[in-house]
Amino acid sequence: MISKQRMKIVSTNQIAKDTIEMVLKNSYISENAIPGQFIHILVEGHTLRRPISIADVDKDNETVTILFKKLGSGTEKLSESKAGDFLNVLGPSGNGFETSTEGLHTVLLIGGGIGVPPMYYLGKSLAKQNIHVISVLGFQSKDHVFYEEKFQQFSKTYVVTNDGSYGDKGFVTSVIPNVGEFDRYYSCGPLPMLKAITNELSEKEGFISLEERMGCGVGACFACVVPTNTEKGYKKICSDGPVFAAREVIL
Amino acid sequence: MISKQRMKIVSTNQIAKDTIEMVLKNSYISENAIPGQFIHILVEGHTLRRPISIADVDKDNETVTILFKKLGSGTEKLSESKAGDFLNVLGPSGNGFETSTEGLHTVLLIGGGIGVPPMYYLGKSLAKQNIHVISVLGFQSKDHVFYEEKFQQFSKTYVVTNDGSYGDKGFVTSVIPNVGEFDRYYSCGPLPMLKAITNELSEKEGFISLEERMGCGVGACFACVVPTNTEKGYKKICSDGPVFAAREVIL
Amino acid sequence: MSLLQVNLPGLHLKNPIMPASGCFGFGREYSQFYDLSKLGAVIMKAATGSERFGNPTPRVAETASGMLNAIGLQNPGVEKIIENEVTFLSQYDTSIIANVAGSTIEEYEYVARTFNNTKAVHALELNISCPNVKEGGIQFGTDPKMAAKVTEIVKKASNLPVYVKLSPNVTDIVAMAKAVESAGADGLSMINTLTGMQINLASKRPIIANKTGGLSGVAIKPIAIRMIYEVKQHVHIPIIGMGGIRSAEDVLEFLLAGASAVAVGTANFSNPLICSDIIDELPRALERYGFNAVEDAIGKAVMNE
Amino acid sequence: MSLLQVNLPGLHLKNPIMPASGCFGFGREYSQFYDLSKLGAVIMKAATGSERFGNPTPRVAETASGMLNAIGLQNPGVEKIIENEVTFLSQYDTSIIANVAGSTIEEYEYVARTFNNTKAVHALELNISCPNVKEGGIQFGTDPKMAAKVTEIVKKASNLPVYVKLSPNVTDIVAMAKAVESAGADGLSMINTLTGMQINLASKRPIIANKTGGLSGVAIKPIAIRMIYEVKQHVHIPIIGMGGIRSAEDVLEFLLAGASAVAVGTANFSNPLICSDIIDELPRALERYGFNAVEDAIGKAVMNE
Ligand SMILES: Cc1cc2nc3c(=O)[nH]c(=O)nc-3n(C[C@H](O)[C@H](O)[C@H](O)COP(=O)(O)OP(=O)(O)OC[C@H]3O[C@@H](n4cnc5c(N)ncnc54)[C@H](O)[C@@H]3O)c2cc1C
Ligand SMILES: Cc1cc2nc3c(=O)[nH]c(=O)nc-3n(C[C@H](O)[C@H](O)[C@H](O)COP(=O)(O)OP(=O)(O)OC[C@H]3O[C@@H](n4cnc5c(N)ncnc54)[C@H](O)[C@@H]3O)c2cc1C
Ligand SMILES: Cc1cc2nc3c(=O)[nH]c(=O)nc-3n(C[C@H](O)[C@H](O)[C@H](O)COP(=O)(O)O)c2cc1C
Ligand SMILES: Cc1cc2nc3c(=O)[nH]c(=O)nc-3n(C[C@H](O)[C@H](O)[C@H](O)COP(=O)(O)O)c2cc1C
Ligand code: FES
Ligand code: FES
Repeated sequence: MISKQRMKIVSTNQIAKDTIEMVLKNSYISENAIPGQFIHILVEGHTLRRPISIADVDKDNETVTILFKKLGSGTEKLSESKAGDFLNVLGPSGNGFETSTEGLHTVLLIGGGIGVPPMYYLGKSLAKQNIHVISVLGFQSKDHVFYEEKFQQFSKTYVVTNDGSYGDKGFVTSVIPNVGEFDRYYSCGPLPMLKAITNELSEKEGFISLEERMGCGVGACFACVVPTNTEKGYKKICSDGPVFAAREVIL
Repeated sequence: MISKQRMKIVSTNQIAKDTIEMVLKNSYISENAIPGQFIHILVEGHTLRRPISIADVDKDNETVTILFKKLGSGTEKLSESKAGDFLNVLGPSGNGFETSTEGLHTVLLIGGGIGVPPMYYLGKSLAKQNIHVISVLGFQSKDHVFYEEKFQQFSKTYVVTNDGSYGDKGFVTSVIPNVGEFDRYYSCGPLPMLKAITNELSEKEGFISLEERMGCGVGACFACVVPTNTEKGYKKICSDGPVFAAREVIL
Repeated sequence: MSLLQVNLPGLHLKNPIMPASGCFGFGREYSQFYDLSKLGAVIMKAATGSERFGNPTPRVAETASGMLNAIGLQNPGVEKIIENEVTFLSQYDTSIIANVAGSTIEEYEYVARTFNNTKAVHALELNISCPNVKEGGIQFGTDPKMAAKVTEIVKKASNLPVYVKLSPNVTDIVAMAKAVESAGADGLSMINTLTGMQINLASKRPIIANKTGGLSGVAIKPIAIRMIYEVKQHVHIPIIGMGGIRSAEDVLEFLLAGASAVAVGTANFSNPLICSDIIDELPRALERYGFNAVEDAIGKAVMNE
Repeated sequence: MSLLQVNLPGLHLKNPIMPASGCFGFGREYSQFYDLSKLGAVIMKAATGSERFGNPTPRVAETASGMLNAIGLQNPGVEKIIENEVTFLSQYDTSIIANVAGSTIEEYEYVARTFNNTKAVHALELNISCPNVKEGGIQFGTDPKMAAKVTEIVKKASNLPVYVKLSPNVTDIVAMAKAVESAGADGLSMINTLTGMQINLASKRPIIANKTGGLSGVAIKPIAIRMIYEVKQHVHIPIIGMGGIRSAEDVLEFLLAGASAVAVGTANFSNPLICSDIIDELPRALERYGFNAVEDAIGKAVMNE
């Protein structure tokens, strides 16, 4: 269940261009978080909380790792926090990835930019359950690449950059035809990427994680709806998502 | 001339109830400040700067000391700053105390509460010029008393508290008849105190420092006017003051 | 009488704190954080005659000390609200206020009547100030005559006390207040959001898909206080105040300005426990400023005139 | 043409940045901080027919992301302003805009005519939106007919281009803008402050002695942007935009919404160098968002409609 928590910053590091990795300590959230969920962070001086995916969990040390990009004033301010500071957080928030593994052999993870983080905790968890994992990670350029070796520890990992400054040049979709067979895909990244993927892989079972500007982050304000094929016609990204079956949402 | 400066916090200490003493390093302001002037401090998250009197200057070490009371959100936030942080400051601001000492033998300083700080730098400066200084300091209660010994170093010092928990019980005005002869008085404190003093000492030459809510703090916005007996009929506290001849202003 | 208690037409509130309409859904989500029985009342999200999907996204944007929203009255319709949401809320020991919206006078009437037929709702908040609702090009919320008309009709359609929620996007808030008072309103609720916009520099378009959105949050508090203070001098019906409240001291400011109770909107998003926290803090705040009870503070600044 | 240059009726601005009326006095104090020749223009503090002392203090209060002010048009009167202040400002290579205020139509007329007789002033900003100015109980700034009337008379009294400064405290800002456009205004200046109030909990009275004050600062920016965007779609005269600007990016947002130039008010109080800083930063901001020049950005968001 979602709860208001204080998380102590254990460490904070810039690991790629404008990209910060923060390790946060909190027993409740580390205990309860599942892959695909997010935490909703209050940044001083800001009215609305910032949703950031859970990129990794270490239950033994009771830590949660997040990775975020400095984009606007909120993430900029957040990046100025130091180890030892506390964050005011709601979490774990939202519904995570479908991780029932019955009949599952190989999965494909497709992460784009700041959509890569949630793929990490997911892939690591699936690999632990002996699922064969393939990862395709897309970044803007060499300077933006992060976590490649970490993904390699549990998966065959393809890296593409838009400008070709690292790995293959192009988009994640250009690599997918070459990765071989898989039973299910998971993806998180910018909307155009998700649109392309869900189109291309419309025959496959897939789960995607969506982004939208949020008000409450708990399902009360209807700021974050996405049209769906379901009876109600919509779902809320903050509470029904951010993860959806690729087939149920209308992008 | 007033200038926008960065001042480094050398130290910050709570020296009485809700009262912070901060030592700030900056060569321009320490070089140019005279007693009675103030600095105008920008506190993060606030639109208007906070005016705080200069309580002491150490030209050798290029430091300025301020003393302030935690009153509202701005001073509260300011009190959370730590040694090593920088303050965004305008200063030195306003016109200071008349310190021509010709024919002057004895002066009386009357400080009330958070009006005590500017009296300190003034008294110290006058004492250095071999003026005989008497100080009357009023505080709410024992917990609020500060700088007594510091004033004793250059002046005979009387302390009164409203509740009698330290020194004499009562208001500064109750002590003034007992301090003996003086040629001029200087005062800073709450308006009711200044009114009582200027009434009681209407025969004496006196200089008082006034407070008002400020917009610009540089004389441009007319937020801080005080009615005067002068031809124009008003003066601006931020630029013509905060110090005025007791006779010229209408309290 | 207890320190925090307030009595308003149809509402016997154990304290003057309620979540504002649209910022608390129908309470389900926030019931994870604290016991809703603690609240003076709950103002539900707007109800319309039938289901509405609302505006395209993005529906919210952040502004300095505030936010914009253009949800567009998304709701399952009055029947489903009664069936699912009022039933849910009825398990708590708190008053339920239904926010009534519509695009036509007939829709308002229908929603009001439908709520009237359920025993569980204690009062109606008549939302004439939703920026997206017009009839004949005129907004109900900005024309005193239209506001009076819809108030009258809703009053006739329902036995429940009606609190008319005023829009601040008007030249003369007092005229609006007087018009709905004459039309029979039992109380006022003010203020709704101010119409605003934010433009994304990269896309060169408004951030909110609907282009304009309603500005809420502490940024608008001075406007809310001014309007309540002005209105309090001219009307006799009680005011539920709102606009930027995020602390017990803010609540006191609204009471002093003339509000008899308050609603907390945007602050729920920063702190889901805000209403509960304020209820805990309010007795101390009253004491700090020398009040024996909430009732003592109401309109005090206006009386000091 | 240079990157930052903008041409408006009567004003050939080297850049679109000017300090807003009332927030910069007559420039003297800020000339300690930087060379005023750097500014596109200076909008002077309001001038009335004769000297005014203004309101009692306190005249300002801080609010979340903004402030309230009720200075009350304190100024030495139009003659002294011309004698002392216009003369002072004329030494700088910048345009001078005089803010014209008054309590009666005749006073407006007198002030406008008096400024017309000096060669040093380049344009008038007609301040019909000062909350303390009424005639016959009606504020010039909230009634389209009155606004048109005073605009017409000022236009007749002066050969200078007239920018009418609109109040945001109205139901229909477009109606106000159209009315003054029809009456001959050469441009608009918007927005002035929103009427607000803050109550001191200890004294239980409004903090501002005048009770209400004008809300300014970044808190009101979304309202300014919305109003400019709306007005831009309906009038053909240029708009000087203002309301909460404190960065070059804010300037871009105003340009996109439809402003041709901007004024910076409250931000001078936080940073006396703000106009200078923004002028330095503006070329980089334009480049970052793909504009070749200020003129390219004007009204872009409206055209994207
Ligand atoms: C479920 C979810 C998970 C996310 N996980 C991550 C992550 O792991 N790492 C990461 O770097 N980013 C992530 N994002 C995006 C992140 O929330 C935004 O980058 C961030 O909110 C921007 O804040 P800002 O203050 O820097 O930008 P501003 O532009 O100043 O923010 C203004 C407002 O818009 C909102 N906003 C702006 N961009 C986005 C966006 N893309 N999605 C949602 N709201 C936005 C902000 O939250 C804020 O309310 C996630 C978003 C969602 C919805
Ligand atoms: C020339 C001058 C010198 C001063 N010197 C000192 C000093 O040395 N030590 C000290 O503790 N205080 C001093 N003060 C008072 C100090 O400025 C206020 O206590 C402080 O601004 C309160 O800020 P806040 O955010 O805590 O209070 P808030 O009430 O949150 O402030 C809200 C607004 O009101 C203004 N304000 C509130 N009280 C006052 C006040 N008494 N005078 C002026 N503005 C006020 C604030 O600056 C701010 O703009 C001085 C004031 C002036 C005018
Ligand atoms: C996301 C959101 C949705 C809202 N929905 C409604 C609504 O459905 N009906 C209504 O009367 N007011 C609605 N409001 C207005 C609030 O109830 C309240 O009047 C306003 O936000 C000011 O209070 P605040 O500053 O505390 O949020 C909404 C406000 C927000 C922020
Ligand atoms: C202290 C102060 C004084 C002002 N005086 C005037 C004035 O004399 N004439 C006028 O037209 N506007 C006056 N204004 C309004 C500003 O010019 C401007 O329109 C408004 O403050 C919005 O801009 P901002 O948010 O950048 O301050 C004043 C504003 C402030 C804060
Ligand atoms: S953000 Fe409020 S419902 Fe999702
Ligand atoms: S504060 Fe602006 S003139 Fe004094």
